[in-house]
Amino acid sequence: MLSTGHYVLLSLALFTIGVIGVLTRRNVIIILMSIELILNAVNINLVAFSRHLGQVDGQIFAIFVITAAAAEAAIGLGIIIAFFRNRPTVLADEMDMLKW
Amino acid sequence: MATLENIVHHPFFLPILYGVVLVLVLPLLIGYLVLLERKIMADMQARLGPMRVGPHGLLQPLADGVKLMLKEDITPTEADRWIFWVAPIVTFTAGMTALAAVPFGPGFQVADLNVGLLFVVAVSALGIFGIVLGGWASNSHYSLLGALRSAAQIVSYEVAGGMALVSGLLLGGSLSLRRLVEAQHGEGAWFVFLAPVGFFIYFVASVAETNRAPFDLPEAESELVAGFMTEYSGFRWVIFMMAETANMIVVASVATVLFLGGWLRPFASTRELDFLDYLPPLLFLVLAAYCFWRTPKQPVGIQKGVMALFALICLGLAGAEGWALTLPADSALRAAIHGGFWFLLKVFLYLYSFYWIRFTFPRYRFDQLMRLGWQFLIPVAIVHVLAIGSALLLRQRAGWGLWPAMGLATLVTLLVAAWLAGGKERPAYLPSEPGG
Amino acid sequence: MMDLVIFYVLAGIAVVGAVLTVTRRNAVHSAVFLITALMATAGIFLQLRAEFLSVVQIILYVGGIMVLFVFVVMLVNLDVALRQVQFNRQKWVAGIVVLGLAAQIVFILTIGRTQDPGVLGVPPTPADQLSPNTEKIGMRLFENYMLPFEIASILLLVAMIGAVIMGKRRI
Amino acid sequence: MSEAYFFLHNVWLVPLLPLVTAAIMLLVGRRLTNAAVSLLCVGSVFASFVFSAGAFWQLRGWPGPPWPERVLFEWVPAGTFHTGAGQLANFTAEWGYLLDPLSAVMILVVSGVGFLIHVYSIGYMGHEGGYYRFFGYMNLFMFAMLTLVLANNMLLMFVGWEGVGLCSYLLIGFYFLRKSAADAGKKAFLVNRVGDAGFLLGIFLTVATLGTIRFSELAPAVHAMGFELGAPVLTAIGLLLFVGATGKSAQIPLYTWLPDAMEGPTPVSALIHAATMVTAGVYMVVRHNMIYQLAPLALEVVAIIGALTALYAASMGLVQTDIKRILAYSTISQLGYMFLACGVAAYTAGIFHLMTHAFFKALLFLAAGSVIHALSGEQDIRRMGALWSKIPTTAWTFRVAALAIAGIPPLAGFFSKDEILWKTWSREPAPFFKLLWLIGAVTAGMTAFYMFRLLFLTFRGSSRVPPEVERHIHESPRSMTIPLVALAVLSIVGGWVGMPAAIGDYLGLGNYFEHFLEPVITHPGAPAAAAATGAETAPAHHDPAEYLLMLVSVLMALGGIWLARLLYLRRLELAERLAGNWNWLYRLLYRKYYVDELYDALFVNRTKDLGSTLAAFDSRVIDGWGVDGSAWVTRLTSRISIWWDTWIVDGLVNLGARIVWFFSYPVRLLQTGLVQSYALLFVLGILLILAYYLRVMTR
Repeated sequence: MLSTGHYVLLSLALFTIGVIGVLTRRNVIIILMSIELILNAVNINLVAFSRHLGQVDGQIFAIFVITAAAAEAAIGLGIIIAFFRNRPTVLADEMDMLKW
Repeated sequence: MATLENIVHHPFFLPILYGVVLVLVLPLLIGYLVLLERKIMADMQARLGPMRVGPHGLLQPLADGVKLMLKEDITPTEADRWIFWVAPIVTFTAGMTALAAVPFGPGFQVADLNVGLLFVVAVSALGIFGIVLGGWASNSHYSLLGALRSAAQIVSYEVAGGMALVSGLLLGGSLSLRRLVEAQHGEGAWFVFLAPVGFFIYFVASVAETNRAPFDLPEAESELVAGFMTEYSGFRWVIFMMAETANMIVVASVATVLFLGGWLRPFASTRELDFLDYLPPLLFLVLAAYCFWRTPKQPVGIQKGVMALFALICLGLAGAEGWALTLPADSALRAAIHGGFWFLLKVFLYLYSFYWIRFTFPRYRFDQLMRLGWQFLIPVAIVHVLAIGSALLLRQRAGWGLWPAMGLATLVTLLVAAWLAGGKERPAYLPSEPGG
Repeated sequence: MMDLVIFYVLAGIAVVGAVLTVTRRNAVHSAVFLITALMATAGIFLQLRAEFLSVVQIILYVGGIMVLFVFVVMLVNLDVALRQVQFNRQKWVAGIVVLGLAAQIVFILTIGRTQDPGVLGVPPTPADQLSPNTEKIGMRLFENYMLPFEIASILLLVAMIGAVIMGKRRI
Repeated sequence: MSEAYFFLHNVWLVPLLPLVTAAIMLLVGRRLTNAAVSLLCVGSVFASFVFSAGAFWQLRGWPGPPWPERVLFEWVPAGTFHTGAGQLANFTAEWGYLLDPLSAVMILVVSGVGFLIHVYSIGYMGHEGGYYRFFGYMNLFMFAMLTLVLANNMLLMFVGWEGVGLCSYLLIGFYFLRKSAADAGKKAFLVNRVGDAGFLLGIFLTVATLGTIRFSELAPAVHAMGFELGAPVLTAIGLLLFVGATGKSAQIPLYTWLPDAMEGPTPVSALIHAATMVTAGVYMVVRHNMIYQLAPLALEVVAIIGALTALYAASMGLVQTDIKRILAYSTISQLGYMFLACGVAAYTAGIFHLMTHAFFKALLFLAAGSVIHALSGEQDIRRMGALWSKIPTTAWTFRVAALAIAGIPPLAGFFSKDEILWKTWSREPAPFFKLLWLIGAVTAGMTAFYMFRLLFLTFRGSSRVPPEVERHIHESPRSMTIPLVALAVLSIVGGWVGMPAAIGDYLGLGNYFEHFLEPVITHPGAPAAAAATGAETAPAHHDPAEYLLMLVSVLMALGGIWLARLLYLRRLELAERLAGNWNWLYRLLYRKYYVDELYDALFVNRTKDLGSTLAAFDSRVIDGWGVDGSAWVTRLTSRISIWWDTWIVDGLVNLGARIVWFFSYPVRLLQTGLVQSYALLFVLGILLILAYYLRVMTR
């Protein structure tokens, strides 16, 4: 029989990969994707524990997380488009106009 | 023998069987749908259409299939190879998968998910990726434009279509397709009569979602050679076409299940009209007779044979339907056979209306398309959902009858729609982003 | 047994998809692999008896968000972006730090686990306690989580308006 | 009010109607056709004439003072204050209309003559541009004039006073594209200002002294305060008011604007500068008679000024050559007559002459206008002549008017003028007033002379009209001739209502006019009133001197006519020689005694000099030293402060900045501005916190 630990470890793995992506990639869009990945890992965790505890609250939180993810994606991509119109680059470390 | 028993009664047996049947039958079905489309087009344009291959071109699908199989499969240079390769498969798989949850008859269903409707919607939504990725991967401007258009269009109209589905859901009170059909049986009325506006909206939205005329912007011949399929040829192109037709079947099935009473025969809940059950076998008998009558008139011997073969097939179908009649009224098999007939009949009628408007309406401009979707259909759909919800409340709390409540809801929605449509022409709306 | 196989298959697909998402050079490929990973996750939800959630995952993530992603990738598609260096200078440091973090968490989950060992064990509750899934979620959502639900809707509205504003030619 | 007094009750409509049409004209008139404009404006004036007639008729049935007074609303509720005499008074000026016999006569004259002149204007202005504008101004003038004469207090009267001044300005400058017209308008306006200032001061003094400005309360107030005869305050008020009168009625020294005012269209000259507005001064003096009664000095001033103006203006009229200017000078001198009448406390005679003068002078102007119309714009009588048969109606009416103004019985002018002369003669102290009478009599002769000079030069003799003009001389249209005839009739019979008792008694008429106005000018309980008013001085059995005077003045007139006939009809060369021999006199008269030049030299140019001096002061001192100097100073100081800012303040700031920069540089290396490095940092933080947590937990 399948233990909750499996799912937790899976979500941990996805989370780690996502964080690495966020920290190391230069392409903003891929960074956003990695963030989705992280949120997804969190969802796995939530659902796993909702199954573990036999309550749907976890799934409801997952739904909220997905909502937040949708909003975040829309806004983030909108920002990217707007930015791309002004400076044709998608590299995060070139978006440093606020520094000096 | 016992093993056979085990196999037959294994819970996975029927689903797998249905799946195999679907996978085998669907291509044939699609081929003949294409033939049907060409014939209808020819009829509407006062032509004959394909007549060469087989009697009345009855073997045309097979011929086309063979030809396309043998054609060279070109991959453009600079194309993104494996995405180019995987895109059509994605689309086709999505269409097929969606069919898995469709109940062609009571129990005649691969999987009865309790979220079936959502499942169908979700999976058919996957079809976009095939189109977008294919268009992008083929590294051609026509393809990319077609892909973007198609994606924008489908995403936009999914909202309206989803809302329309919700209006049906509220009436059925379940997400499981089978229960929806049973609900219509229980109500004694198909939901198309209870929520005609919802049905209409879903119809328009489904036309747009399957990139059919008059919304066939993504593959508008006169604008982008063939849209996202420009660079495709040979077998991949076949897969794309099949995927498109499969999607049509999916939306038609959803509409049939949700609004047209699924596998139910007309007036299923009135015992007095049971003689309608004799309709299927009679129909097939008539067809068989016609074929037999046409057989000697065929010029070539082979064609005579083919005609006779079709006659026999029809006869066999008639026999099957008739044999189903002999079974006890509550047996699952009989229900499955009859239900399948009615279901497929309704699907065919729905698709026929697709062809009909395709050959009658001129193509929309893209901004007109977007305006229709966002500024008319979606608001009307939302209002309709609210109206139906309130109507159901009236029914529960205030004890209204079903029909007056629904009539009121429809009336309100129509009024709002008239108001929306009556508004003066807004300036041309050109989306800078999908759904923007 | 069956469950294990399914789980490992799905988990494998998810992890591999995730890794490829993070490592691909071409954003479109990453998107495709991300979609794969998300589909696998949906499958895992299904296995966890969260049908509704898995379908929602497919509709929203795959059908909505990822389409948006692919779109933007195509709009912002830069060939130069393919030839540039894909990882920034801090990649090794970041990798080590994150792996360290992961190691810590693993440590907490396994060795460091002190009280209530059952947390990561086999779920004590029967699976069908969650079904009918959709109804349960709906009831719970609209009875206990009404306010968060409304707030989420406001959030979506704001996000939509924001996206529209961003998308305008001149802000 | 009961139905019996309908018109009295609605007397306020009399001014209102023209105002309404004026508003319509000036707001939307541009869009109306000429026909609509004529209909509206003339119709409204006619309606107000009907109302005036009705009011007049019903007033005859009125029991007598207090006279009907209609207060529309409280206009200036100024509250209470202490008068000069020290008692508390409550000053309020309401927008109210008082209808006593005096104002009744006035509105009748104004609206009647005004109506005729409006009708005339339809034909005269028919071909002019700005038709609606003209009629709008005319109706506005009617409103102002009627308000003036109907006002029940001095302030409202002043409103009308200013209103007519404004309209006169607008109408004199009607052809505002012609510089002379615009200048004339300005001149009239400015000269009137002087008089108005006097009037205003008079009002102030009245308020400060009597504490009220309601005409119905003036007399009681005066008598209640028991001023004795010749009280200085009253004299001052009288003189101030008279200054206003001289301004409006073109008396010495403020008469110069009137001749120039002839730049306006002829109907304007007829209505405003002959019949109505210029007589406002007379009306005003009569209106305030209760004050003059107690200020004999003021009265004498009025009389002297009037007599001198009469003679003076007549002498100038002798030699002018512009037909309208001659009439203007005659107007001035006739106004002089009226003031002379007021000066000898023969107010009724003054008003009587005002009325008759309105008739025949309006007729003269209109006829002159008709002549000008016929000669397509020619105004110089030296290029006229022998128009007698060509424009008969005009000629006949003109002759009637000339006879009337010359004072030939039984025309209107005779009675009124003779009344004045007789009142002057019979006024005490004798020698002084006898002298005034002599002036008046001579003026009568001169009047007859220049009127008939004008008549002969224009209509008789040989034609001096340029041939191209000669060809299309034509009688004026009906709309112009009908008013001429009507006014001619009036100037014949108009005088009969006021026949002096000396004649009237025998004809059984009596001096109806005087009796009608009696209650306005006699005030019960007024000290010395009985002695003052000339009415009582006329003995019951008529003094034979009166008849003698009549004979004398008639003979004077006839002599004037004979002289004019001799000089300008029989022996023109005699006139030439006369002008040659008496060249200096001729020139002096012709150049109007150089008074315009004098005023220019005295006031106008001085004012201009003052202006230029101020301008120079402005540009040199204020701009030059003040503004530019301060600017220069500012520049200097700003230079300094720039240096200070650059080197000291900014220097310090930069120094601080440098220091901060120096110390913050290493920290700045941490601030990469890259999101990901920050993210890495907080992941690192999580790592450390977890590590600490683990140490604690696993201990």
